[in-house]
Amino acid sequence: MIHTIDALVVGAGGAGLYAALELSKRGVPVAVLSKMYPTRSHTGTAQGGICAALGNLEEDHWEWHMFDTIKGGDYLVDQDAAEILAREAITTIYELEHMGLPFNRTPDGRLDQRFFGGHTRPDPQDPAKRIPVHRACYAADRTGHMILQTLYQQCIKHAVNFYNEFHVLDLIVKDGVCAGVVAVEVRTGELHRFHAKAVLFATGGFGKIFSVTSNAHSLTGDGVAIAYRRGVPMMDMEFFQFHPTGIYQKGILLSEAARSEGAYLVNGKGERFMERYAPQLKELAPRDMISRSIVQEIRAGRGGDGKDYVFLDVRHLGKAVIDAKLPDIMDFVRVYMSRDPLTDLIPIEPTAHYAMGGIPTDNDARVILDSQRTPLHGFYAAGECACVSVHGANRLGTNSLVDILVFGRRAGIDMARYCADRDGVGWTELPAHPEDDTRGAITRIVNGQGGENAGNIRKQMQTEMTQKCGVFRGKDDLRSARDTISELKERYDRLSIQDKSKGFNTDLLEAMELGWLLDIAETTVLGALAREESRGGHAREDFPKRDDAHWLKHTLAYHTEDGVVLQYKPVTITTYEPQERKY
Amino acid sequence: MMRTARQRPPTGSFQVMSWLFMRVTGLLLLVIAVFHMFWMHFIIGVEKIDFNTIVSRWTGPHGAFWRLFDVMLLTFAFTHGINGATNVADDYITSRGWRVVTRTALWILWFALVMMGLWIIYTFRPDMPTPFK
Amino acid sequence: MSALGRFSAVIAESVVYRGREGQWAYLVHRVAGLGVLLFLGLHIFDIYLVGFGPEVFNATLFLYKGPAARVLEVLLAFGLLFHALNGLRIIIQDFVPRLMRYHRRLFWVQAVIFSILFIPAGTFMLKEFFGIAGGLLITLALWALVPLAVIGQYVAPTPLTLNVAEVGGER
Amino acid sequence: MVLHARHLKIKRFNPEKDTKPWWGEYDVEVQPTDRVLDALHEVKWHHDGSLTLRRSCAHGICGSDAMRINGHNALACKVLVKEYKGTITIEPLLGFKVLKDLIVDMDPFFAKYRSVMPYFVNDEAPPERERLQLPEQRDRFDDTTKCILCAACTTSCPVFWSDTEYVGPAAIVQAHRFIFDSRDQGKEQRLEILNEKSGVWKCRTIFNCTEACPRGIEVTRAIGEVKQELLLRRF
Repeated sequence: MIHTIDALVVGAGGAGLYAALELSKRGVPVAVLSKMYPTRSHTGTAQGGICAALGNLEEDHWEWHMFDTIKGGDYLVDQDAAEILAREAITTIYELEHMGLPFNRTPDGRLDQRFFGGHTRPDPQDPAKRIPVHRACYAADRTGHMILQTLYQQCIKHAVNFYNEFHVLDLIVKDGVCAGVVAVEVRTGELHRFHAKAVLFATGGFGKIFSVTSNAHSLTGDGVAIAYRRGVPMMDMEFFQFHPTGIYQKGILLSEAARSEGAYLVNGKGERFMERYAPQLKELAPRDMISRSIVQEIRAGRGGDGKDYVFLDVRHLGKAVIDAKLPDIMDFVRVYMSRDPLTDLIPIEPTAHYAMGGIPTDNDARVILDSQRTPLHGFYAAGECACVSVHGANRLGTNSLVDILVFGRRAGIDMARYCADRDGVGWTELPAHPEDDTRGAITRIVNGQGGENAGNIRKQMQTEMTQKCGVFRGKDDLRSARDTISELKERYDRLSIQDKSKGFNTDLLEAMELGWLLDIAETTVLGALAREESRGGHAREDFPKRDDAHWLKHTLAYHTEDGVVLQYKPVTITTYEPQERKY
Repeated sequence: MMRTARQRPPTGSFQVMSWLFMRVTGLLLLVIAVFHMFWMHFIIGVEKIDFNTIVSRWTGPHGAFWRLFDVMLLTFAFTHGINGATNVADDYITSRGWRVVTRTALWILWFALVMMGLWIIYTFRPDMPTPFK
Repeated sequence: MSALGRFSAVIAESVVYRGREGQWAYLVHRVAGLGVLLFLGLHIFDIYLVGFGPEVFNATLFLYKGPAARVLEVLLAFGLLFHALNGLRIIIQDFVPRLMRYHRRLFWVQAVIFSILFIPAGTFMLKEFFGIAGGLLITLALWALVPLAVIGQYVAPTPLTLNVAEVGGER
Repeated sequence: MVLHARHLKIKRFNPEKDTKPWWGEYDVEVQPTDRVLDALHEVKWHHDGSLTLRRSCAHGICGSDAMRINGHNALACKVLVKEYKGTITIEPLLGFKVLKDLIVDMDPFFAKYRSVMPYFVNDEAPPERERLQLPEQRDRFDDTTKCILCAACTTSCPVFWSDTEYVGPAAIVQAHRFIFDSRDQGKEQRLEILNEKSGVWKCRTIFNCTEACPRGIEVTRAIGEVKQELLLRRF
């Protein structure tokens, strides 16, 4: 079936829905394609809050937010983008409130704000020192849920067109211009061709390359890998964030909001070990530092109960605070660990959480192809699948929500402008048979006779990535991971699946997702192997220092016939010169 | 297939009144019906009930009270019951036509039986003429 | 699909779905209500017959005499009492919604009050024909119908049917 | 890591092949602390790839994997295997058409959701900063903001099984969230929709919805509060 719509949004999380809303408000015909129902999107699982320098509780300025973002990202952040992020966070929060989002309130009815890791202000007593600032607006510990619901509600109000359970499998590019996508209607197995002027990928992250992850099963990097196979590089893939407080072995996230409200991290000896690693911010240091500290404690034999975890301690917060501000995550502890957070310590370990890297874009979410910022006309990316880069080498807590909203919104606005501009040029013609590649790939998998099982390949990839490309990385481990991934890719070509039916063939779709994950795992490992320094989320044991002389640059990984080719792109520095990163 | 809010015709307040009616009569019946059951089964006893029981109930010294009591019992209980039955029928019957048919049938039944009941309560005399005499 | 087929499929779903106290209270409330209504119709009709004189009326009363009629009468008492108490519980919650947090506890309070009233009452009504022990036994058997149905739901194998929406084909 | 053998009995139905449903029986090795969803994945990934279900976040927030587990509605990712003794029986939700195995047609569910104006309405020009709302005003509707639209409540409701017109608990919960929001102005319209025959008066206070809600929302109470609001509005 062929559909013709001016603007296409792929993915119905925060970024996609905000863009769709902006497009719809501007009268541009827009359709949102989601491989699930929109309310299932992973934005909904964000817990802690969303930062904006509103200064509702104490003095705060967007410049401070910008600085924290840059420092938190270990100076790999493009500073012009960080400025946009910090400035527009404020207007975005007010806009969300005006859309009805039920933020928590101060006693006098304004938006309440809480602490969050790495978000600071100068100490009034000693301006050289930085102390935590109340910057994160929140709705209990379901901020993301409320954002997703609110945006979806507004999209209903503004009559946005949704194609639910349409899984996008390919991007249509003709003569350097993006012309649409190919998607399968999951319910029938039928392939659909969507012809469009502008396409936005807001397809989310790819935490499923790891075994212990906070990410949803659906986070398989579809958009990133599809674009990659069509010639768009993957940027900064070696920077993956490990969140310090995942439920032991399950990876389910216990939000930083717990520590914002005063929870401690303690090791097997009962010590608040973060006092040693980040004397000023302690538990509110950025996530990469805390994750490394946890691994170091465990390696030094100070894990909880002599095992490979440490504890989150919320007992002293009391029932009132927990019920009012952290109800969901404490429910997780009760359901998944059968422990009572009011009386028991909670075993936690770092969990793969967020991809700083992704599809390279400029500040209006337009996809760019190289260090000269050559655009792929009509193609946009926003959200976790994109890399602007506002997070650099490590994202600060809450900045993911700021990122999806600020840049999702900008994407929508610029797409509307682009669609209007194209009115003079006319629609890009589609290639003769745009579905052929996809149909071929599907046929290969459905008819595959090699006997390899996707479940086994996936499991092995995930274990390998968690063990060898995790919080700390070393040359030998990364080389071994590289070899394993290439062996898995060979085995992937000999895949067989059991489900041969057309409708709801999730066996087939999971196999396709696995193919994308393998591409992503490969570029992640190769990027990590090449980058011989430690910066933010990328910690090399053999190169423990940051090396600005050689490595203050972004990685671009290209898909070529000869395999992955790495190139580099300079970092934009406007205001803050790189300094040593201490908290 | 999908209707938006504005296209829907307003259906007025019948639903809320019906709901409230069930609650109010329910509370009244809680007293009247349970008392009636208690009186007839425990104080009098079913085996002892016959024509004379009715005669002494409706024409005895408290006849006026009992007739009023029985009118209330009859109307509240049967209306509560038939209204409940239409609710039940609506739950299981999805076709609009059949809904109208059942509803109409139930309310005709209601009218017939309530009229029969009221007629006998108001007009009863021990020596009233009957077709069989 | 016929209304009757649909009806029986829905009843089957209600019995297959393992709801808790509220679902059973609702089912019994509904069945009891319809049962009492049925009796009420009959009762209005038989009282109407007093207008036909003592012979006709007294002849009709055979319906309510004897041991079998007495057991049915206890069933009527069951229905009326349960419908009344359950209705009261629902009305209380309707007008004070915050009590709904304790809905299960309220149900059990209701169940205890019901049992305290129903078991002696049933025994009393039956003792004329069955004696105290027999009356108590029959009353307890009637009382146990619902708990037995609940246990049966957990013991019986899960039936293999598609749901109503599937067979109804309307949604 | 201690693995335990568990027996799963899953209702299977693929309309492309089957004329009626059948029981798929599987023995899987899982940890007792695994979720039921993990056991289902074990089947799908290592026993029978054709088993079809929806799932995403796997910790009870996205609302994809509501199904009937041992006879009552739950999220497969929010119940642990060890909570069940013996065979675990898994069936699709009641009340919606089964499309394949554990997948039911959710379109009618979202259509009902959309019919209650589930969005914020306030046509006044917004202030430059936030609209004010006191914490106690926000608390008034806090409970119903938790809803994840998983349909566990609606598909546990006996009235909904039988009457296709009833909007169902989930839609009322969503309306409640706005009706009691002090900033919202669409209250009257929403109440008007819920005052119809297909609205709140269909609720028979059965509490299956409250029992089924994986988010612990007091669903029946929310419906009761809407009823009360309609009643108060009348008098």
